[in-house]
Amino acid sequence: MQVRLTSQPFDPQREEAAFVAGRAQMGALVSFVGLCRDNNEGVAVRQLHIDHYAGFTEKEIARLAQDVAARFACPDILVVHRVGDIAPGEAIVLVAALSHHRANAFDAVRVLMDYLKTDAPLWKKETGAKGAQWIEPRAEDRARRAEAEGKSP
Amino acid sequence: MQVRLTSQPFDPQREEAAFVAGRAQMGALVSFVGLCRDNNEGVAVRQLHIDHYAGFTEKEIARLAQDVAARFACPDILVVHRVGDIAPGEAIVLVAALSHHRANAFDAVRVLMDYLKTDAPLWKKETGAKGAQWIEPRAEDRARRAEAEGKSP
Amino acid sequence: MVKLVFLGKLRGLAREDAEVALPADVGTLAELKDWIARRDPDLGSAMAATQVQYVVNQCVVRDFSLPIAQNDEIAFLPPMSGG
Amino acid sequence: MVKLVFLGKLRGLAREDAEVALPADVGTLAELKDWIARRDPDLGSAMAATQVQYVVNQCVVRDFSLPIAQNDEIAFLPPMSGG
Repeated sequence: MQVRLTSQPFDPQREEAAFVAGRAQMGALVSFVGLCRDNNEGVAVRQLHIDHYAGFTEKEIARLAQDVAARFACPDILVVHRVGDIAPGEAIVLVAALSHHRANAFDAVRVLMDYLKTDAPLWKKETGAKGAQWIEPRAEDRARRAEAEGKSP
Repeated sequence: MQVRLTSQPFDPQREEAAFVAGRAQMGALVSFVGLCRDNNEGVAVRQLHIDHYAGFTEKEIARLAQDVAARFACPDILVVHRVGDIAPGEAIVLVAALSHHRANAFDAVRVLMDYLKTDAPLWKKETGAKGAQWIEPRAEDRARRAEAEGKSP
Repeated sequence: MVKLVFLGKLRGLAREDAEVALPADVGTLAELKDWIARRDPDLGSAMAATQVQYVVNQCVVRDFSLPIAQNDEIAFLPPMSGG
Repeated sequence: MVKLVFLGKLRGLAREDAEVALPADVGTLAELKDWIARRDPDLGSAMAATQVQYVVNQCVVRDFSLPIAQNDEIAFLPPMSGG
């Protein structure tokens, strides 16, 4: 399991390639990439800023990943997450999982993303035409998180 | 929607990067890569061969992808599938989907993979220590396919 | 002349894919199937032992009384193993 | 001395993260919270208006009667917006 925060732009496909290198015998690779959009519900976004709590954020994300890895018998998980200032078009997050069984890899990536959306100690601020605004978690994400909690492997 | 069969090795991460280029405003990219293992339930695999019916196979895969795109409101789907001789470690299939909503992209990739496993006009032959053997679809894949059929978006 | 295409495990059992001239009494898919089994017993028994899908001019066909036309491409698909 | 860390929207309202010397009568988390609100009313009302999680030395703490020790790092986390 690898968890990394970075304040620099990263290339999600390059990260994925490095993650899978030499482990093709796993058979199944699932990945999710979240990208910084240039708008949020029609309002232009110039910049995204993600605040984090150094040390604690990494530890909490690793705990969530470990949880998911155990639950779906899928120990090979990679998380790369941007923090700091992010421009539209850049990758915000990459979650990837390798498994012998594609169902486990799909479940692991999907549920870990659900967790990250609600439980990762990260705080988003969007700067657009109307100025800067801190984002609160969406009811939709909370609901999905609650559902994920009940999902069996 | 893009569907491509290739008899040459391909780099799934490079394909993904090209697929997402200029479309980061979609926000969510989900991908699945199926890799040629060096063994099947413990028996060494030296080579995989995938037979296809030129023209028909592409058309059928495109039909399955279109189906999934409509069902999950996720028109941006990429399928790249190897045919011919494949060595262990090489990518067999890439399915990727871009969407504004990650749930739709996850569903689209997962269900399309379920379809491909049972309904794509492809025939696999494994060559290992015990010689060559044509592979029949697994009961597990048929069951998953039946389940996917009933899954609502 | 019609073109016959055998896929998967049938491909190895069949003669080369080729344009073949059918005898005058082979006018439907059912008759074609019987003719293949007579001409090529190994292929015939392999086809009898599995579920074969018939694809004529790239369309799946379930009605074996379908008449065969000149230049048809007729494919024989054993169960697919998927991607 | 203790270190105070404010995250997200609280960070902008707080003074710089810094080592602060607490008065002798600030000995628990509850007392610290009140002291911050007296010292910095804007930050105090922002904290009162939202659900703040307290993290002491990188562990989530729910008991506000917890005594504060020298060199503790105490963080104030508004609702997370996720990745």
